[in-house]
Amino acid sequence: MSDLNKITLGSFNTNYQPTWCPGCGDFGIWTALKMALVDLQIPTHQLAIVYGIGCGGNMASTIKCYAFHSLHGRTLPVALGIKLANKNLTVIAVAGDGDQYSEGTNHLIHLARYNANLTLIVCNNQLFSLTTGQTSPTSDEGIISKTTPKGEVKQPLDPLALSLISGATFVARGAAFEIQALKELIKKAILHQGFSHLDVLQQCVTFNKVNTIEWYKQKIYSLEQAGHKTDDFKMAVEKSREHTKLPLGIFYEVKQPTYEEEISNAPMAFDFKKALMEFI
Amino acid sequence: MSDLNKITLGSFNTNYQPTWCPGCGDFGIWTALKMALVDLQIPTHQLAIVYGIGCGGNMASTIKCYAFHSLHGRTLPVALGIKLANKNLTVIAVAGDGDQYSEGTNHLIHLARYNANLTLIVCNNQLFSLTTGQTSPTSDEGIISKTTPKGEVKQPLDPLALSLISGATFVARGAAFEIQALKELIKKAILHQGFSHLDVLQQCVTFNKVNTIEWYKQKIYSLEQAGHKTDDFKMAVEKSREHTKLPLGIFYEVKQPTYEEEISNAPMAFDFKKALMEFI
Amino acid sequence: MDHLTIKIVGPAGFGIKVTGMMLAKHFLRSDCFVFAYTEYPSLIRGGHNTFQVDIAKKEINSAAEKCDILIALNKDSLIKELKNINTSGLIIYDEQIEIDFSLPNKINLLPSPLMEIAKNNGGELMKNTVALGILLGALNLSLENLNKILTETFGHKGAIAEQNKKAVQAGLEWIKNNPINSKIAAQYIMTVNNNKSFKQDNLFISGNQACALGAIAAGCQLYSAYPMTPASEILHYLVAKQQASGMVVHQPEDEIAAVHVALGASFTGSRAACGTSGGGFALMNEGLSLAGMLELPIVIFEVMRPAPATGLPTWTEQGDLMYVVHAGHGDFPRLVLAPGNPTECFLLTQQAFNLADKYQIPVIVLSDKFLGESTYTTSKKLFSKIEKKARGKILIVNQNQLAENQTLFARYKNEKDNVSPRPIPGVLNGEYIANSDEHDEFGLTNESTVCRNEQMKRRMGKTLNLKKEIPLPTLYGPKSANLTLVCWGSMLGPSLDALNEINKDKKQINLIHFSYVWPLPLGLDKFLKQFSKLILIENNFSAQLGILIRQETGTEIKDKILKYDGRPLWKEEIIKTVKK
Amino acid sequence: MDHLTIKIVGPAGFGIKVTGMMLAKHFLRSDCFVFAYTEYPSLIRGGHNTFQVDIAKKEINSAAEKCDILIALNKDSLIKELKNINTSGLIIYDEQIEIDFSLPNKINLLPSPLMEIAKNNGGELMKNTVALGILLGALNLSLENLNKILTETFGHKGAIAEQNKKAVQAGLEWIKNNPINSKIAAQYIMTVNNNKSFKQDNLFISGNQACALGAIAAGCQLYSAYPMTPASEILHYLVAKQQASGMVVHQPEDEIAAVHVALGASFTGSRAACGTSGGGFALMNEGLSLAGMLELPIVIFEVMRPAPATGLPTWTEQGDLMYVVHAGHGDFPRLVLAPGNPTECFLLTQQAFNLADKYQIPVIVLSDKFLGESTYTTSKKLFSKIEKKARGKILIVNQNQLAENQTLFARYKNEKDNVSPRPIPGVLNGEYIANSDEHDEFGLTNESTVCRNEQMKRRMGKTLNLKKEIPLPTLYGPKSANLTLVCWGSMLGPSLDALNEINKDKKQINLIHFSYVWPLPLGLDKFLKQFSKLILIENNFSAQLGILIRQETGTEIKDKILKYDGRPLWKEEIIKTVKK
Ligand SMILES: Cc1ncc(C[n+]2csc(CCOP(=O)(O)OP(=O)(O)O)c2C)c(N)n1
Ligand SMILES: Cc1ncc(C[n+]2csc(CCOP(=O)(O)OP(=O)(O)O)c2C)c(N)n1
Ligand code: SF4
Ligand code: SF4
Ligand SMILES: [Mg+2]
Ligand SMILES: [Mg+2]
Repeated sequence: MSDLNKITLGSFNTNYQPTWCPGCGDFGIWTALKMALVDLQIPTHQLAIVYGIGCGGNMASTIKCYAFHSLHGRTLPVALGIKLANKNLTVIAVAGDGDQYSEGTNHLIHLARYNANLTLIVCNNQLFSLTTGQTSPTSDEGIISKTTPKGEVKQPLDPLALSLISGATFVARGAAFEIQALKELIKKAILHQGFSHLDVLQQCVTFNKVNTIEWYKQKIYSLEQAGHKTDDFKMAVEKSREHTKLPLGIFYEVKQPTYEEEISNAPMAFDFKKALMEFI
Repeated sequence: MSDLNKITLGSFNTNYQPTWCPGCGDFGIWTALKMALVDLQIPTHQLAIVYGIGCGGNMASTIKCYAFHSLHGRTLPVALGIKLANKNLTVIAVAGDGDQYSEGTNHLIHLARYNANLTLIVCNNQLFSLTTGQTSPTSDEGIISKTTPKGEVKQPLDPLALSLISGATFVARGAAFEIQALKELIKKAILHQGFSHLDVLQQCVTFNKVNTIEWYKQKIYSLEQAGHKTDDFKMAVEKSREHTKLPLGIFYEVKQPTYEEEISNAPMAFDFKKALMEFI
Repeated sequence: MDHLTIKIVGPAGFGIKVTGMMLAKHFLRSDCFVFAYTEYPSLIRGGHNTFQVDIAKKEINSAAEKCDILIALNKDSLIKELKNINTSGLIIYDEQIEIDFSLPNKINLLPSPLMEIAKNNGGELMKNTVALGILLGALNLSLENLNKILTETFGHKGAIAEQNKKAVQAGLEWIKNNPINSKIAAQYIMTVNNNKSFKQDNLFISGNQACALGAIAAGCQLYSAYPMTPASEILHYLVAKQQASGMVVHQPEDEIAAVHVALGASFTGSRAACGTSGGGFALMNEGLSLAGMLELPIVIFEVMRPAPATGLPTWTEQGDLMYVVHAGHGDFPRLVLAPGNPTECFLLTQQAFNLADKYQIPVIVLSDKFLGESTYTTSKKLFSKIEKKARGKILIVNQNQLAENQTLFARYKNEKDNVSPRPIPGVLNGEYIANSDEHDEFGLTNESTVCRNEQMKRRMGKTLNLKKEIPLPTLYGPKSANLTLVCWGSMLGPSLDALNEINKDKKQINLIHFSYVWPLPLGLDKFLKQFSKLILIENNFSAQLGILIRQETGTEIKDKILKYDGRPLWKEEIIKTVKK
Repeated sequence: MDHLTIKIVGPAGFGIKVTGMMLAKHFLRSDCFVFAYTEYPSLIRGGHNTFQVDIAKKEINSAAEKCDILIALNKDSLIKELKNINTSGLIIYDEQIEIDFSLPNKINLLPSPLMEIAKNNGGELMKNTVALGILLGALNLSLENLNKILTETFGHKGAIAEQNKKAVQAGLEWIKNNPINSKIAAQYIMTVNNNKSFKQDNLFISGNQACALGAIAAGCQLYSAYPMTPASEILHYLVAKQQASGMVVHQPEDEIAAVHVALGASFTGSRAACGTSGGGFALMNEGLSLAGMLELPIVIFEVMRPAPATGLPTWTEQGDLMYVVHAGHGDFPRLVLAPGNPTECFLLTQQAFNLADKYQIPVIVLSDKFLGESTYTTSKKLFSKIEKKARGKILIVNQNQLAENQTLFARYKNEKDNVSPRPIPGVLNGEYIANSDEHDEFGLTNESTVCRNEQMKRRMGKTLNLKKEIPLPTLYGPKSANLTLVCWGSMLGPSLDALNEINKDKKQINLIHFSYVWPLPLGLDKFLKQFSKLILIENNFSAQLGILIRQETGTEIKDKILKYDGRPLWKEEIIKTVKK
């Protein structure tokens, strides 16, 4: 394959089949992501995707690119390191809700604040699934799980509100079962110059018997259709805290200088002689 | 001393002198905290204070109580463990901004969400001081420090906004140089049933030559006098993101069930015989 | 037959584990000894999953390398397992699977209409239950007893229990009506107690469950853990029992929080523990060092899996021994216990809490996936041995006035046995500082030479006392032998089974098992010198116990049987090597 | 005199360090060898701070236990230091301090109007500068040269430089006008080069600075570190030079992020490093294990301080050796280097990057507060030795079409030397998965026995190659001797000075220094057997190198000089013990 060839869905093929349960929302996210990469014609060798550990993270073996299957919770610092070292790469992080909103919340807050140009996609099934079903910070109150036989008592987090407050410059929500719309969101997130956080409602057909596709479908609506303005920060925060209904689309978008632009220095020949004179 | 004796400032004496620089804001916080404990007549043996590592954390040796000088960033999980194990204790965490808003952000977010009945006081001098002056997540953009010789490029965090969004049920800001007002805030924070987060503007006379008392004094105003309603969540968020002026006082307060009430079980005699039958 | 191995294999999500557990329980209630071992990949549906039940008339401590009867739920799984069937073993599989691949010579085949019967009895997912019925018929097992187990298992889902019963019944009838097939199967029949009543002397329990029960028995008041395979079952069990036990069970935001929450609870005088696997333990290291400095008792369950990094998250290895022994910055004392079976899990967990309290140190209970998730048959009597809770020098009553000029309690004062009295919050005149900075006897920050030396000597002095207190490794088999197996933790099972097998006719070998792996006991050198030829058995790459033994005694054990592919050592592998 | 020790002591915030550094530089520029050692508590103002300058005519590698001249800025500090002054030493102090405590017999006192002169020359904070002037006069040192240093030091704050010059001048005049005092001081005069020009052959540099320079020399492209004493200076230096070096320097939210940012950068083919002390290293352990699994080169600076927990954050210890050697879950190869002085810091840091690249492993550079924050006189020539950057099997040019049926590059394929080619993002046809799960040669998740064994053997096989490549420990002194000191890392300095002192008249002892501490080199056993009597010198409680040596060779070194109070071993302590 030469650089000039057209990039198709097949370009991302690794010969490794996804291992998700039939009907899992991760299939939708996987498909939408690859479609977005095709639409944007991003060459596989210019693409770095960093995955967390969880069902969503198991996507790692299934998309051809420079893939980095990191540790539970650690997608974002790895992604940042990649971007800081090579600005030319398209850098995407794919994490689970346990990954990003429990183990890795610290990184989410601070990456949002640094505003490096990378995209975070969270497969949010409101549960730890790969570990066979415990509640996560996005589990609704009352949810019964292996660790909450009497129902969850902790308040859930609003992850998009969190990253908004922390300074994220692109904040959006998609759904794993709305593949076309999700693809468009992913494209916009990738094209956004700065930190983009895309939370994706994802059905877990095996462990999450409450937040099913049907349940979600009753709650979702399009922000765009509801006339939401993506430059209205306050409204974005308000929308990101909605629970009775679940808005989809872009909550907020703003242009800010990226961290890698601000922090990096032109490579220079270090003058050792001069430097050593300080020590004499 | 018997339990009935009146608790005075002297009750908290440890014979160990604070080691802060003359003029450091930590003196003010220290004094206000002890005054609050006196006002509330909290006996030293019913009091557990957990300290982080930093100049603020060095308060650990100077207030008589059951003190726990923990690790950098880890005050909150320790405090939670104490509260979950013994509900009767008054539990306070004293941390620095580096402590709580950098190393320990993850715990802040989640403790706010759990809503255990404890009080977090952050000595926020907008700098890592004990390590001789590097920027922290609350350093303003442009600040020159040992790690930012060209000026900080990262956006600062709004810590109170963060904890509001994360579900904190009491959120306030005081100033180290307004000791009486700070004392009152600390009292209210302690009396609040649930997670209370009190951020304290603290001058660091040695390393922070920008955010001085004078600088702060030009910016602060009282929320109460400005007519702020502490049950208005949206307004609280807005106020917590103000930068041109710095509001002091209670931003938000709401009553919610505490985590330790919801999670703890009455101690019972475990029926081993019955339990073992499951394995036969 | 006096040992029968039945293995059920197929994709995840087909109820292989439930079926296997019911089969195992059925044999348990037929007064057999049963061992259940399961393999599964790190995914929720599909892949190749196995559940193996070993049944014997006497004590059995591990899984056999190969099975006698294979129940294969699909073709992929069947092919993968061909190499794991004994000569003249039996395969029960769906008749629709085409055997277009070569089979071992003497294999017996029992193609059966699993899918067909299943479809008529609740759907494809019933295939395994149908197979269970066939097995029941083939092996002459009691239907009545199995039905009872079905009711217990699915009790809360009444209709499901009934459906399962029907599927079993259908499978059973099919084989009864197929005398030829019955005859093939007949050679695998094991005479068992088919009565309704049975001895009830034994439990069928996993290492994780036994650790959890041990924590309850020890009066652990707080358990904080972030889910992580293969340690999660401890958390699940404790959560499920929290109302009965009164334990506070907390799922925190990460493992860093997990260990610090436990330390906070320990500070108040509560018994506290946390649990994880290698990666999570890595995140607890700084807290472990803190426990060392503050002298706070704490128990950490580390249930190992193959590493580095995420590794093989659902497989087994003993690869973290050197790590847990040296984890955390700086020198501080700790105890590492490595139980060899569920009974030891139960007893040593209690011991862990007692010694943590006695020495005011962190104690690590080092288990692994093989021990944690395998189910063993073990004497019930041993589980009624609730150890006395010895809380050590904890002070729970108000103290008299402090000495003159003292404003704090001398929590870290020098004591002959190096352990200082520890008041807990609420105790009058017990106030002190649990200080992560080096401190004087009151806990006040102190950087002087005198103070540092005194505190270090006292803290580190505990190790010698520990070395004196903890027992020498356990000797199994004859006192003297030509060859001595040396193992630790979960490798007790296969080693013991190998020993029993090899010594069946002639007492040839014996076995040393370490369940106290750190510190190593005083006198170990002399103890080891008794044995003429040692051979190390470890489930890791670098023979980590061997390194520890050499570091402490100078003795190098050159012969080693090591395995690090995520599978436990099989007794057969040990036997083969030993016999060479 | 051919060795002079001057110590300035007082509360923090009085510019003790700046004054001391100027004094030291002055001697350096007088063609002396200078060693500067500082002690300070973990607080910003007050407390007891010391800055000691040792001056000699020949090589000097450590600080003396006691000083000849003490400059005490307040009474507390004076009293604390009485035990640290040589017989017939001199104390320069403020005349207002009342000597109402007993003094050692032969001590000389030089009460001087420090405060008074300071007040007239810019205020109390000038006391130390006044003392510097007095010293200058007493020791007949060049004022002109000092003024030059003052200008360089305070250059950017012009007025301050002038004020300091005036204070020095005033101090100098005072002593010149006090012939009696001059006479007392005369015995401490050391003849030095007082000319304006000097040799410029030597640098006056700390271990931390040398590590930072080493990283720049190695072409490190990204450094990510969370501040932590005593490692912060590496960060500060690299940040200060970032524009000149082009290095990306990032201060992340915590140490977990620090190591993962570096790993991300390494993945792209950049040379990357992070730095911390023990507690922060604890938080990097999971990432370290990840580096092991992904075979990503990375360099971690671990600058030790006394632990456990927060410990003595501004003091020194070699207590993390066993920890860094075993840190991280599971078995994976690593290299640990422990430079003995700034020259080694500079050279071994470059070596660290080269070997990390060559073997695709994590490399830890293990330093400590004594080495990191002490300033050594060292040959400038050695710092022009920029090693060739050997990037190992990194692939930076586009690859040909992949083999048939392959969709990914075989990044983890078996190779004779166990190191596989590593394409970096941007390279066409180099796509692969850096997979924390066990994987096949393409990085695809694979849990099979074959694959696990192959990958483990390859990864772990690197250790043997490393053991072959790394050098035996360095021998100092005569080839054979009655007694051999054995030390590692920063203990080179005091050991070498002890050796030089003891061997002054007669060659009695020699010294083995380990700067490659893990893995230990092949042939070590034989090497050690050459020496008849070994004595371990370690700055920790449990003789950690001794444990490693025993674990690897079986040899137990029974004689030990250990110290763990936060202070380095002094050569005098070694000499005393050896002479016994
Ligand atoms: C440090 C660490 N802690 C815990 C685990 C175990 N673990 C693996 S996946 C997972 C949770 C997965 O939840 P989520 O991120 O929501 O992904 P999902 O499986 O739901 O897609 C956990 C806790 C781990 N691998 N590493
Ligand atoms: C794990 C860990 N990382 C780093 C440090 C070093 N450290 C000590 S105090 C401190 C920062 C202090 O800043 P802050 O919390 O704001 O407290 P301040 O000194 O400003 O009051 C740091 C980074 C540490 N002790 N532990
Ligand atoms: S368990 Fe849930 S999240 Fe995981 S693969 Fe199955 S459906 Fe998807
Ligand atoms: S350095 Fe700053 S924060 Fe620390 S004690 Fe001094 S004034 Fe206070
Ligand atoms: Mg999830
Ligand atoms: Mg601060």
